[in-house]
Amino acid sequence: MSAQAQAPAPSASASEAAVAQVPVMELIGITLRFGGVTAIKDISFDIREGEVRAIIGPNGAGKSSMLNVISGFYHPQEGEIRYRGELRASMKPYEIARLGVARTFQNIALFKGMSTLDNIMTGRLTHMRSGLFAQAIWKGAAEREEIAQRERAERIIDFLEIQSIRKAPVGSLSYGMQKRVELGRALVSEPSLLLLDEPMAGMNVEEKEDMSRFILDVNEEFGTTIALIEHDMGVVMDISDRVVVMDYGAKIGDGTPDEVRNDQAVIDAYLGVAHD
Amino acid sequence: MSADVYYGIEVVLNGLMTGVMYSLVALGFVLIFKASGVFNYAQGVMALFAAQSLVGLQTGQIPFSHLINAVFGLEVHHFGWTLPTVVAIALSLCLMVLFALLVERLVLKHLVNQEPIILFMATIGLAYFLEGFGQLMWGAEIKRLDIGIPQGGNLWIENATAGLGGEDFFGFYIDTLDLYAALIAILLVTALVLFSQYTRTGRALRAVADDHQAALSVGISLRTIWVIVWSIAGFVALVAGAMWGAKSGVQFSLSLIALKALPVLMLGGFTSIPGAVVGGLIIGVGEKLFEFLIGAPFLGGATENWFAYMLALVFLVFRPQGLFGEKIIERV
Amino acid sequence: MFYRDVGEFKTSYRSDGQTFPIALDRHAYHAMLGIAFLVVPFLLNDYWVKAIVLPFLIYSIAALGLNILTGYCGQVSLGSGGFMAVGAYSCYKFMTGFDIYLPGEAGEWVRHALPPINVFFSVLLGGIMTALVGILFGLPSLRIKGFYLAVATLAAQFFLVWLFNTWEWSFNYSASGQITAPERAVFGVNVTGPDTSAWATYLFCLVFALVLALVARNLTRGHLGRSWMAIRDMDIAAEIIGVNPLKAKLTAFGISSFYIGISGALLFAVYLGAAEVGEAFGIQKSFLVLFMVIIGGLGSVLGSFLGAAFMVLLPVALKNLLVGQLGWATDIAAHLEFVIVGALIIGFLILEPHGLARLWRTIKQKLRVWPFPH
Amino acid sequence: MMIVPQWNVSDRTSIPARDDQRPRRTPALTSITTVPPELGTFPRVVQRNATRFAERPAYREKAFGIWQSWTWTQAHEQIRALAAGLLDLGLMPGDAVAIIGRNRPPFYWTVVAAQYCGAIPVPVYQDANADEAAYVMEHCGARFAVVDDQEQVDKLLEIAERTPQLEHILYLDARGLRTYDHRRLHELASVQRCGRERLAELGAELERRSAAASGTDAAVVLYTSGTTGRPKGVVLSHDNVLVTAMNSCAFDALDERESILAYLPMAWVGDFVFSMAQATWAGFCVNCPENAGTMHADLREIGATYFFAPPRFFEGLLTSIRIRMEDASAARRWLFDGALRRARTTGPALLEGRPVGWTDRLLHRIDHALILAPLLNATGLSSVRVGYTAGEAIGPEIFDFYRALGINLKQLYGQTEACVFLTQQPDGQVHPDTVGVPCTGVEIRIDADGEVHYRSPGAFREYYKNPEATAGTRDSEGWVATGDAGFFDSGNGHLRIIDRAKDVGTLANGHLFAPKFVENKLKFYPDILEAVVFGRDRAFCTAFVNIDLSAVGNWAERNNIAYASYQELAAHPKVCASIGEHIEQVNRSVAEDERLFDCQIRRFLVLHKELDPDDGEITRTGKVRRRIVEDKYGTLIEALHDGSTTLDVETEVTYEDGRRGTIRAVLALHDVATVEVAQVASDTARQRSGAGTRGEPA
Repeated sequence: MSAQAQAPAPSASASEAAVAQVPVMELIGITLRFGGVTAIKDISFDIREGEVRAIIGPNGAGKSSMLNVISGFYHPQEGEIRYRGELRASMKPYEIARLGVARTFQNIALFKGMSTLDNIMTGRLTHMRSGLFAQAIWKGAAEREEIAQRERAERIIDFLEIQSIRKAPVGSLSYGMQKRVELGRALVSEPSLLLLDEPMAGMNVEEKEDMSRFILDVNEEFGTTIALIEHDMGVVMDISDRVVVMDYGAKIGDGTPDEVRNDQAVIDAYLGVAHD
Repeated sequence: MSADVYYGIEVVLNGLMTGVMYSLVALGFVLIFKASGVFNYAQGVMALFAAQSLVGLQTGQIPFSHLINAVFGLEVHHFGWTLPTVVAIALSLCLMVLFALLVERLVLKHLVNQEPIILFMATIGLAYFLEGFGQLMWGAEIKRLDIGIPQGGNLWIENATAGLGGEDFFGFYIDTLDLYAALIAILLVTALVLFSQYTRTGRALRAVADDHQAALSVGISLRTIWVIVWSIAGFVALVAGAMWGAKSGVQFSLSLIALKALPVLMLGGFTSIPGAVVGGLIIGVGEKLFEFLIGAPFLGGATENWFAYMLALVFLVFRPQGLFGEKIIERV
Repeated sequence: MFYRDVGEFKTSYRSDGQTFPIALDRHAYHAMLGIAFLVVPFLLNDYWVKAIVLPFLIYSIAALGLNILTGYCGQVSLGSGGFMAVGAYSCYKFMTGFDIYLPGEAGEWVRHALPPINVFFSVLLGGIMTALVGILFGLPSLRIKGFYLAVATLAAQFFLVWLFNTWEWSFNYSASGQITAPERAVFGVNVTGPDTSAWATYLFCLVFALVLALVARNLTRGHLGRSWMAIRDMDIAAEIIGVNPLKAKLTAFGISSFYIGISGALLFAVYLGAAEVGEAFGIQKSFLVLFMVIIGGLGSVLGSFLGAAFMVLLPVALKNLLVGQLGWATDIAAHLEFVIVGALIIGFLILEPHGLARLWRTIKQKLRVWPFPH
Repeated sequence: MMIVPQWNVSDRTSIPARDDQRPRRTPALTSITTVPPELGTFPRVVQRNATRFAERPAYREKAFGIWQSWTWTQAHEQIRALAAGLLDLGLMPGDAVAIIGRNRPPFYWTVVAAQYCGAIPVPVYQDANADEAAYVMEHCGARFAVVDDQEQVDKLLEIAERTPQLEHILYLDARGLRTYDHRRLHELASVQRCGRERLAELGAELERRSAAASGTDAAVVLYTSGTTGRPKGVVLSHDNVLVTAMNSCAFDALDERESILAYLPMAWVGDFVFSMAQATWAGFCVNCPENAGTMHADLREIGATYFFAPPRFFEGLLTSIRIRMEDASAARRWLFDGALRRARTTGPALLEGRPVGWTDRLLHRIDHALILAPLLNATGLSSVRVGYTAGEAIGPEIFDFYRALGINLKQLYGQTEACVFLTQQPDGQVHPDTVGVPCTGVEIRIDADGEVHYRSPGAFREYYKNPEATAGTRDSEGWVATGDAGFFDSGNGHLRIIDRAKDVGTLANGHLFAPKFVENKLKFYPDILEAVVFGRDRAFCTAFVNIDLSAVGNWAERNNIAYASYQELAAHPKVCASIGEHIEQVNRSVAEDERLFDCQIRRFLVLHKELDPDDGEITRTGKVRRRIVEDKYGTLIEALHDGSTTLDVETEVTYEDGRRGTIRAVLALHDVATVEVAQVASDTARQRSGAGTRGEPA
């Protein structure tokens, strides 16, 4: 199934990327330090409208830090970030979320106390408007809004094929399912830029296949721009349009999967490292 | 220099004395928190209970006499003998260790890897229990505790310092008991610090704080460690209780010194032993000074009740990890 | 066992999202409402109201409040007693009326006497005042987390108690330092003061409890509630998906305090009649309410009521047993009560850390799958 | 997913009849063979519903977490819009429209929409592999295909070169199809949209076509996946289907208040008749589950009042109930077992309105409140008013269990060619071993060799593009051969199906021999997976037995019997002994049968290997290939009959990875006690001829 699903998609979104060269986000000369350690050394690249952009590299290459910079959770000491053309001031994470940047986390960060549905509904929080009193009364505005948002959430639940666990507490779900729910939570906010932090970490082969199918479908169905980090090189190469390769906090390669695959620096640095 | 300054100094000195006591109680918290992640609200009541037991044993009270009388309609109260202080102290210490054992067996063991808040609630329950239990065992009335330390202003200091601030300064008034208390507290604090720094068990205790595996690798089971820390906490409670009790009688209010120790913890950080010490001194001095300079003259007094907390609160807002806690880097 | 829910299907999100999706529960709920309003008032006598019903209702409100803050938003507070005091004292001031100063034409302060306000609105205003104070003391929660915050809230507790001890204006300079509820009526029926009828005070509190419970349910099911829970479960993730922590936490503190304030006001005005801040709103109250929430069940509206019921009934039951039946001295009974309450709490936390609400849910589940064991 | 009963391979058993001599109710033979012309076709019936049941629910589908619903008026509008859309795409009268997908309202609409345009809907099994699908698509020559999602679209594109006549593919779920070439692909919703827009000008054409349509036109073509050869397309006319619907609805008093869960494949005649024909005729609501996984939950939510499921479903459900009760407390179990024990007698009695003592009534009340009703509630069957099972033998204790719970579970017998309904059990006359009395308007004849023939208004028009097959099945007088052997029970006059006709024969002594009849009895024992009985033209019957590894292995563990392989376990004396006991019991019950008493098994052996589709011994659907087994194990059969006690065998096997190998084994042959029946072959003969042709219209 997933094989069939994948077949047409990458070429398609690649072509989209080709036509739409507009960068959603540009990172220019980013440098990030923790105290003495430099996690990221002067890295620049861009993420274009409608593409699947992968950042790969062995563990400890600074991928996660990079993603945290993009999502505005870390503030780099040097360099600038341009979002849709204009310079992005250092904002609070929730403000950035409101700009349409959503993300998932490497070690799942679901809200354990809530059901799948509620978790996904939290993804709609940025779209909720009804005021305190409206909610206190519930009937009327608040309920209408709730229902409207529920419809969106249900579309995503259907899209990710998690109907059967709709009302289940997320704590009770399998790892793969939790990852899927988390993707749903990010997706439902209708992000213009979706960041995936090792979406396939710790998954078995089928789960990986499903996940990559979903990533491609998301990219294709909603035209969502996706930036993902992953150290499993194989999967990434199949699903991404362009790849940035990092090693020891520095960028050592950037281009289409094929270009990267044949880039000597990458082969030495990355493939040299036993990829776990 | 005017007398007021000297009175100020006197206040500071007294503040330091109380501060040391605070540190002592705070240490009890820190040890338990470090070793078992439990925030032991019962610490204060433990002090009360310890003091009660001390008095009771000293004066040869019959435990649960009220209850017995109520149930069997008897009229028994005393064995009719008294124990030397040292023996009484030793016995009460045993009592506290026994208590520690029971707590581990009956409570903590069943609550491993519960959320902290639950454990905290459990200790509040423990506090309730122990308070009622203590009063059942030894009676609720206020008792005098005499452990042979002279009480009242220390004349020697008073005379020695008289007139420093001109003729209307009569010298520092410092309670001898406080002096002794301070000395003992200092000794104890140093002892504890040394213990946790240089003994194998002490290191184990600190290891547990970081991670349990490490502790086990030192070769001490978690449960033993818990018993140990609770025993130590019991010991600290005993000393604190004895001092406080000797000073102002053994009564319910004694259990409130726990509440005094809390701001100390916030200030010093829940896991830092030096933090507890320094924090105690700061709070001790701070609240006394505040009362002396602002509280009494302008705010109608009795500001000690809350000043410590406000101080800690304001402090934390600017330094959430406390005095000695290390900076928290949030990760995702 | 009693559930027959085959054929109960939902064709709209409205019906799917209702509070009691199962018809049987819905009917049970309505039946209870009917009884509470139409039957109970006629059965009540003074003892029941004073000993059980009023404290139950009033503490339920407090528990609801604390549950919103601690159970739903995950911010532990030990300041409930202090906040109840704020509710009580401001309610008292509004009931008795006081002077306010407004700038006059020439910019000088002109004194206006604010007349006493109807007790119902005084209670509400008491809640609102408390909400403001709560928000004020909630500010540190943005920087301080976990136990540090819990302890920090003690600052509120002690400071407020001290404040109402020393600030004579707050208790109208009464010699005893007490505040005493004057006689006030709603629709011509006395609800405060010396001569009130059981049913009146009961209904008065019931209305508050019920409405506030509904509001709590609505707030916690909506997006505000979700942002609270998100903060509770994982604050960093919550912020990254777009929850504004400032807003979430402060609303939680505000609303929670509003509830607690109201319960404080009712406790003083309707239940106690007269109060001295030290013993009426001391730290023991804070713990009492916290117990109710924990034992009732964190993050559950129903739990707040169950917890309140438990903590109210337990002492009464013990007292009846020890003093009433065994005829012991009250002080011994009191001590024993401490022992038992303490032990029970510990036992509870060991056996069902998620409280009575969870217990209830489990039982319900068992009934639903009956005759199967699970 | 559930295995679908194969009508034309109905392995019926007959279990000794309860000898109740109650006067048997001859079915009401109001010989209505046509429906009023104004209701002569599906579109017209739907039209009627749109006005008559206007606001009543017609279709529901669990989607996006709630039951999306359509009233008859809305459904009709949807259908017309779709019809117009299809018209707009150039759908011609007589065209075939393939429908591939799980049960969803739009597919049911497609059926009617196609008929509106005079085209013929052809539902295809959605889990058919590319090759099977290709054959059907080729054979019916569909120009249009309406499918579920990308998966099906891909399947069709895969076989595109084999189906050149396929012009348009309509899909419901656009997921993943954005980038496909859309010259031939259309989203169903958008087709409907443009249908709505153009309804003004196309309306007239629609009316013309639906007016032109007559009852004798083909309403649907259903392909029966035969075990032998290629599937045949059964053409059912509007008359066939609607008359059957009319009669069967009348029979069980089904009206617009029923609701049914549509979860069996649309390509299977049962779903077409229950969810399409009966639902449309009676105007009741068809509910489609969210997906295969949630079927049971959805069944509970909807609380179907009219329910069909093959025996496997009820077996599975009962097993799961037993398993769930496993770890119940003793007290609970005591309650449970007690209640069920009492219910076994009281429940059916109450169902059939037989007199029940007041104490039993009272007890039953209590049981019902405490156990039965909650249990029903848990199974989701509590609102079932009429329940049917068919297609295979159902274990009597299973059947009784549900009757005991108070579910009006009945059996029917039918086949695709007859629009299902041939015989069915009237309320109050239910026996686990019969398939009931002829349905209204159906004539049943049992010919000399015991094969069941029928004549019915529901009898199919023809096999699509296959006249010789049609001629082969239906004679000049219109009698259709079912291929099943059976007879009318002399006790209650109900039809009893005993086996496939071609498998029924006689023993050497001329007594009737029906292997499946015995095999089914054997297979009701959990530790017998498969049994093959031999005896045609032989002195006595013998059997091969396959043990059920899971069941027996389980038993072995509990009795700590160590075993290394299936072969070793199968050879274990204890195992053989217990199998022997089962066979004895079966013999006893066989002996009680008035005509098959001599099918008792004298000797048996437990096979050293499982019958395996890879070795061609059974079909993929798990049906024994008797001939192949007989050839392959000829020596064993001989040994069984010549009385030798052990036998050294070497068998060739094919492993899953295709490798071939041989296994050697020494098999023990066992004797079994049989019951002697003092009866002569002649009376069986008499009864057989006496069976005659019951249920003919007077």
